[in-house]
Amino acid sequence: MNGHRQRPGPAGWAARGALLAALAGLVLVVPAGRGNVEVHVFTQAAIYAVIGLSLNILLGYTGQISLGHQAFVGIGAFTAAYMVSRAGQPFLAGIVMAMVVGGLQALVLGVVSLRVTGLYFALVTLAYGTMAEESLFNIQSLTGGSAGQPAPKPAGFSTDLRYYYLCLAFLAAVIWVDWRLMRTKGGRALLAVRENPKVAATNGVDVKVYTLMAFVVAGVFAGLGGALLAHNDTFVVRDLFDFQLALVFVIMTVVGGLRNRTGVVLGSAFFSLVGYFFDKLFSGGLHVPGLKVLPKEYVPIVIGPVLLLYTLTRHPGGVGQQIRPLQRWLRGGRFSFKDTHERDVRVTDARA
Amino acid sequence: MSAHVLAQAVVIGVITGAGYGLVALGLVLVHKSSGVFNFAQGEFGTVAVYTLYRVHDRIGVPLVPAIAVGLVASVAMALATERVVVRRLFDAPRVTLLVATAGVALLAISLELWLGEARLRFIQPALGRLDRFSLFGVQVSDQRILILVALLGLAVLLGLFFSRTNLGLAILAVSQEPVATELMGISVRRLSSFIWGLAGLLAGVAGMLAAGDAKSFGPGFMTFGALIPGFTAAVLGGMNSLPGAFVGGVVVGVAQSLAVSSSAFKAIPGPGAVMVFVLLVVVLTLRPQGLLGKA
Amino acid sequence: MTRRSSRVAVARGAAVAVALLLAAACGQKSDVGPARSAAPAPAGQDAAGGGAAVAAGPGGSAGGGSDVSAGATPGPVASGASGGTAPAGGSAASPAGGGPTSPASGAGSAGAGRGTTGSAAGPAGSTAGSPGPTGRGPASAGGGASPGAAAGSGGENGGPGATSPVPAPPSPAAGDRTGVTEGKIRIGVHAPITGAAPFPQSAFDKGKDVYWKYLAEKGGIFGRNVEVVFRDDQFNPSRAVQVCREMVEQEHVFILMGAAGSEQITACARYANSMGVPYLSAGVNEDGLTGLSSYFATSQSYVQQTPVLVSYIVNKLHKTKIAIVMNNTPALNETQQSVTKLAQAAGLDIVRNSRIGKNASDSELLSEANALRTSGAEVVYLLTSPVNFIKLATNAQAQAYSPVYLGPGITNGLNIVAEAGCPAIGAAKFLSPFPQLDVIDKLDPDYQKSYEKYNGGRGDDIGLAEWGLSKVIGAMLQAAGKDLTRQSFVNALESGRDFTTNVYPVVSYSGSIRFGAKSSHLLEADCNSRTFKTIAEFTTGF
Amino acid sequence: MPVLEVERCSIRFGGVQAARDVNVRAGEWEIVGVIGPNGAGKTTTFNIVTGFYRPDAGRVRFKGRDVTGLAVHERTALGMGRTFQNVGLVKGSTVRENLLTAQHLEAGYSALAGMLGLPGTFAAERRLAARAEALAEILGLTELLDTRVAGLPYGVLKRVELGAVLATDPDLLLLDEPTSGMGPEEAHAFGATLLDLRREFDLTVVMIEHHVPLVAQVCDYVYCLNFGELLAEGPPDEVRSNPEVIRAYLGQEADEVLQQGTS
Repeated sequence: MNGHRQRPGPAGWAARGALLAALAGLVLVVPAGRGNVEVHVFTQAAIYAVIGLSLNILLGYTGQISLGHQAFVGIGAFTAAYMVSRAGQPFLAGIVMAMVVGGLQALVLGVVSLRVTGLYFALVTLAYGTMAEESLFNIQSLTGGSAGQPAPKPAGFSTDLRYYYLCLAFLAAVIWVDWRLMRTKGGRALLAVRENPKVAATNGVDVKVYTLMAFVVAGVFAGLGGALLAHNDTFVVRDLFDFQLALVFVIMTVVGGLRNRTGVVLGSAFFSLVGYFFDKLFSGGLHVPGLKVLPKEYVPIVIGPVLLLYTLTRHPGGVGQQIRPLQRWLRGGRFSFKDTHERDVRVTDARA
Repeated sequence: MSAHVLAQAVVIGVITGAGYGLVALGLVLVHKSSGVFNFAQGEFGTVAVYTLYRVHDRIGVPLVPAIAVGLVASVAMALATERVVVRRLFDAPRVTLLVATAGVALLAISLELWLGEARLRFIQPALGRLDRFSLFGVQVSDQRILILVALLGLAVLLGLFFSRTNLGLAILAVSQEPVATELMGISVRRLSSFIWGLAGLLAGVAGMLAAGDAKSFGPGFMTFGALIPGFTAAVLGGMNSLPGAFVGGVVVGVAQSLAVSSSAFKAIPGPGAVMVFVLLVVVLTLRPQGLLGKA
Repeated sequence: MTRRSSRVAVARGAAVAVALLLAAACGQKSDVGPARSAAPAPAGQDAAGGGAAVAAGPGGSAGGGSDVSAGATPGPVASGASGGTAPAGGSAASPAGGGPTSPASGAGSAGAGRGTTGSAAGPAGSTAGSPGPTGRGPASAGGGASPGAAAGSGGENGGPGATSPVPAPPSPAAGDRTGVTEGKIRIGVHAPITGAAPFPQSAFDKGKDVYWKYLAEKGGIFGRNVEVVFRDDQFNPSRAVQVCREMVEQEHVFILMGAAGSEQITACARYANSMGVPYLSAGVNEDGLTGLSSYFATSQSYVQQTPVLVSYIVNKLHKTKIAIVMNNTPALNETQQSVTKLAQAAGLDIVRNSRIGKNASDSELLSEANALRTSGAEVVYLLTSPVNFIKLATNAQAQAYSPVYLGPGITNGLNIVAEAGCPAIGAAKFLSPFPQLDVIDKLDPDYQKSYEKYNGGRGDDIGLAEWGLSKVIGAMLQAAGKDLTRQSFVNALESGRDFTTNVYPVVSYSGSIRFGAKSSHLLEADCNSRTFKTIAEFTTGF
Repeated sequence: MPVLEVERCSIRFGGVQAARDVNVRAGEWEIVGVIGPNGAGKTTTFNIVTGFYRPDAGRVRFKGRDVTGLAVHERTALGMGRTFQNVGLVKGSTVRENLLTAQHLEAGYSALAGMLGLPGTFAAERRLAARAEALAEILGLTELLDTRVAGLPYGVLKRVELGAVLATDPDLLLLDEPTSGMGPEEAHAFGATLLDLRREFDLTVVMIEHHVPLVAQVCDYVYCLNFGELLAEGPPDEVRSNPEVIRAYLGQEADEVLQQGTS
């Protein structure tokens, strides 16, 4: 930010404080007043945010597209479920193992990405996701097959509300890591690699290693997200992790705004909540005259693509770019739209 | 596995694979002309089938005109995609376009889920008795014979189109040398529309044949069932050769059905998907120019 | 892009997300309208307002949601590898206070009492925890109150419930009265209308209320009419748990019913049990359901149906070579074993014994068809989803292979299966809890009459299935008496009396017997009419 | 002991022999010029030196160590710094970010420690930031620190790139046409800067350069390549008056060279 700008007066700070407090209230206090079923949905929003940030590392920072992210998440979910209900391990062990396994499988895919880049790599991830869905998640001894695997909530967090706060804590941790990553050498290296591997290398960046690192981090986040998802539903089944989900993940990240933490979090939360609020607004589905009722399950995949295409063609920066004025204002800057129309943000892969 | 099962697998593989080949053709055409990986290719087909079903079963239009309407629908969707999405993102990175077309596909699927019912629909075979013919001791339904014939016919027609007609040659030209073609006085833009339309048509035919073969269809069945094999087929063909794509389709189809019917894979669930994934990765890593594509 | 449009974009980008969250905060549609179209700054102020309103939330302001649900100690059933959900405290937020949550659920309802946790009546009405496995508990006063969610752990009580618009007089008797008011009984049904089981939703919707309307005209159940809440479980167990949760914790249904799908039924039954909600379903697997104190099967389980079918193969079909094909889910292992055992005992030759995935691909089903053909099985004992069955049969027939298909089932005997599967399925035979349309007029003339009356046109078999199930439930509710509570309902069932409907088999339960159906109907596909015909009513064997 | 020794390096792409038996030596503190008409193999030689190309034959020694087998980033770690003909910067980032990115190896903490936000890393980042600003100061980029690189004029980009390379703390600076796009006097000014920088960061410099006057001004030794082969080497004046060289330049730059020769 440019150093020389006049600071807002006390009133200004008060207003900013009020807004922040209100937002904090929305996130922390509101769910406390809601029923379990609704808290369950809010929890899912927090978890989606984790997943969104995971995908953002690939799609945004390294420009590697992943159309198989449902596999990343699913593997985490099933690992956690297996650890808890088959191996009889405690919740935390399940989480850790989910992150480890998530990271490892991402590493393998990363190795492939070193040879196969751009559009072709997108194909590989697509096939990978489907393979996981059709085959991996059907191995009964591991996933319980079509009957699925139970994943009870951890002791001490057995109510939806407490579990919600637990997930918020995990989200906070992920945000912290993502923030520090981009403020230190690792993140800078990733951006350089994404834009111009040659330059990155001349700057002393080991392109291979950092690409793999990005995959591992993304995999670890996704694994965590999956594990949390499993325990939130207390039950995990393969049917959950289909191609649509993968696309929803991509959409929520892109619409949220690549390389924009806040945007991605908002976008992810939005797409996990939209069906639910839609249901609240028009209870029992949208009655379009002449058409069938639109059930809430389908809302995200109906409006998702529309928002996606709108974002890609009109606002490549996504939500994140549009709320920059607000963020700048909150940081004490002026409220101006100067950079809400830059089109430099793109779903891009330098090697595509 | 027994000789019978083997023969069976091969025959089935060839038929389903030819279907993949059609999808692959569309993918390659589009990729050659505009460098786009079109993830909506499969959905063009599904839309054609849904339209056909609605017009034929609901409104009661006889089959042949209904089929025509269905194909028109898929072509229209393809053209719309080209106009509304692809042109707007013309200078955007190709991956952006990929995501965009994926968005188009998802939109189509969600509309199918919403407007048509979410469940699988079963359709009666167009032909009555099912088991008249026998290839290598394998019973093959009239339906499948019909499909095989249709596919071969289509392949031949396409071959002629691209080797004999000016338009066909122009398309090949534009895919090799856009600028040169422009100089030759052929409008690349108009060609682009035409190519997308053609891709839509191919997808439509592929969708109808696939639905006829499985005797059932549901929302997004082409995307979930044929898109990935189609891409794999295209990659086998090096993403640039039309015959290569078609042959690649057959290869994928046979490989898939062998994997499914061979007892070796019994332990693994979903052997078909595994086979496709392995095939794709192996080809891309070991022979990126494709098995049949020129280096 | 112009500065102006970017401003619009900001409104869209920032405000929508914030505004939607506000909708949650205030639970009012009206709050969303302005906030949505507002520029971010005002939206921010709204947020502040929302935040303020929320601060009062837990206190139970009429606007915000009311009762805070604290932790419930995971019951033995829920915490284990049980497939059930952990009994998350209480039965959800006030449907009344948070109007938009579920407008329909304005009906007063009482929270469930946890055996140990005494439930303290809040000023506005009740609070209560989720019942333990026994589902017994002291009554909470004021049927008019929204169910509070009381903590299991430490037994701290939730905040006072918000008053509901429809007050109901407090009832004298002890018991859990959720979903029951003077005029109404709310029951929840889940069934797959999307996914691998092809049920046309339209048919479901048409049929679900016919019997209850019919009953209402005859005075209802002690003056109460039954309202059915329906949810689609998408043939997915996880989804089933979610929708059952919604029905229990948001819609506050009195009891739950599962129409079909063993995995969905098992998953949901376990959840219902953890919440002490009585759960009834057509008979499926026993494994995973036995021992659930709130579960009752309204028809014979798959295992119970085995001897009937085996005796049919031996004495009626006179075939010896059979193949067993079942969906590949652990819940059906017991069925597979029982069939294998009985078949061998009856001297049948099991030439193939295979399981296929619920989402098996076409080519997998094709190769299964081949394997069956090569195995030379004359009879295929089949227990799969209708989709898999039809595809399997079609592929088999394309191989000029047409064995006799038969098996237990609820969904495979439906006419839509014959419609889609004929001619491939041949004269397939399936046991069913309900008869087919060809005999219903003889067994229960009221069905078609009523269907005609409330929907117009002839009733279909899906409607008939719903009619039959509703009739059983109706009889049970009747038996529970005027003072209807979950406890009195369960007591009535466990009393061991017979429930006779002439549609569903006669059924009776006891404390230990939960699979209490005595017989089933045998249906046979008739591919000329593309329908199923009833070839044996209320059969117990051949 | 020479800092850089390129010994008889050859590489061919398909039918084209891009470099044959090229020898280049650069002693400590030397500024060595590499000249030659376009397509003479100058940049190819740079790519061999920095590791983007593996030579089919020949060796590359850096500070006496054989680095022929090493990857680009490893050579950077040893102290090679290189600029590109078409500016090698992260265009999407600001000048400051570029200067930070270039200090990748100077960070003094692991990427993992960085993303976990371990205590030490914050101090380290402050250090890097300070160094970035110092460099900006030297190159007169302070005002531009927070502007995105993408928009900046070519000349400035060249300066930023130079700053980035210096940020990697190199011992050997390989400059690929540092003055392209500059006018004569700018070029001359650059020459002065270069001499200052050499003193300040005690550098050895190898630069590909077309501006013969600049070469004459700063270079201690000059290599002239043509068609991938070494045509002549020696002190600037010697090479400049070498008839072979003049012939090589005939056509495109000959007249230019000649009149400069007479001036």
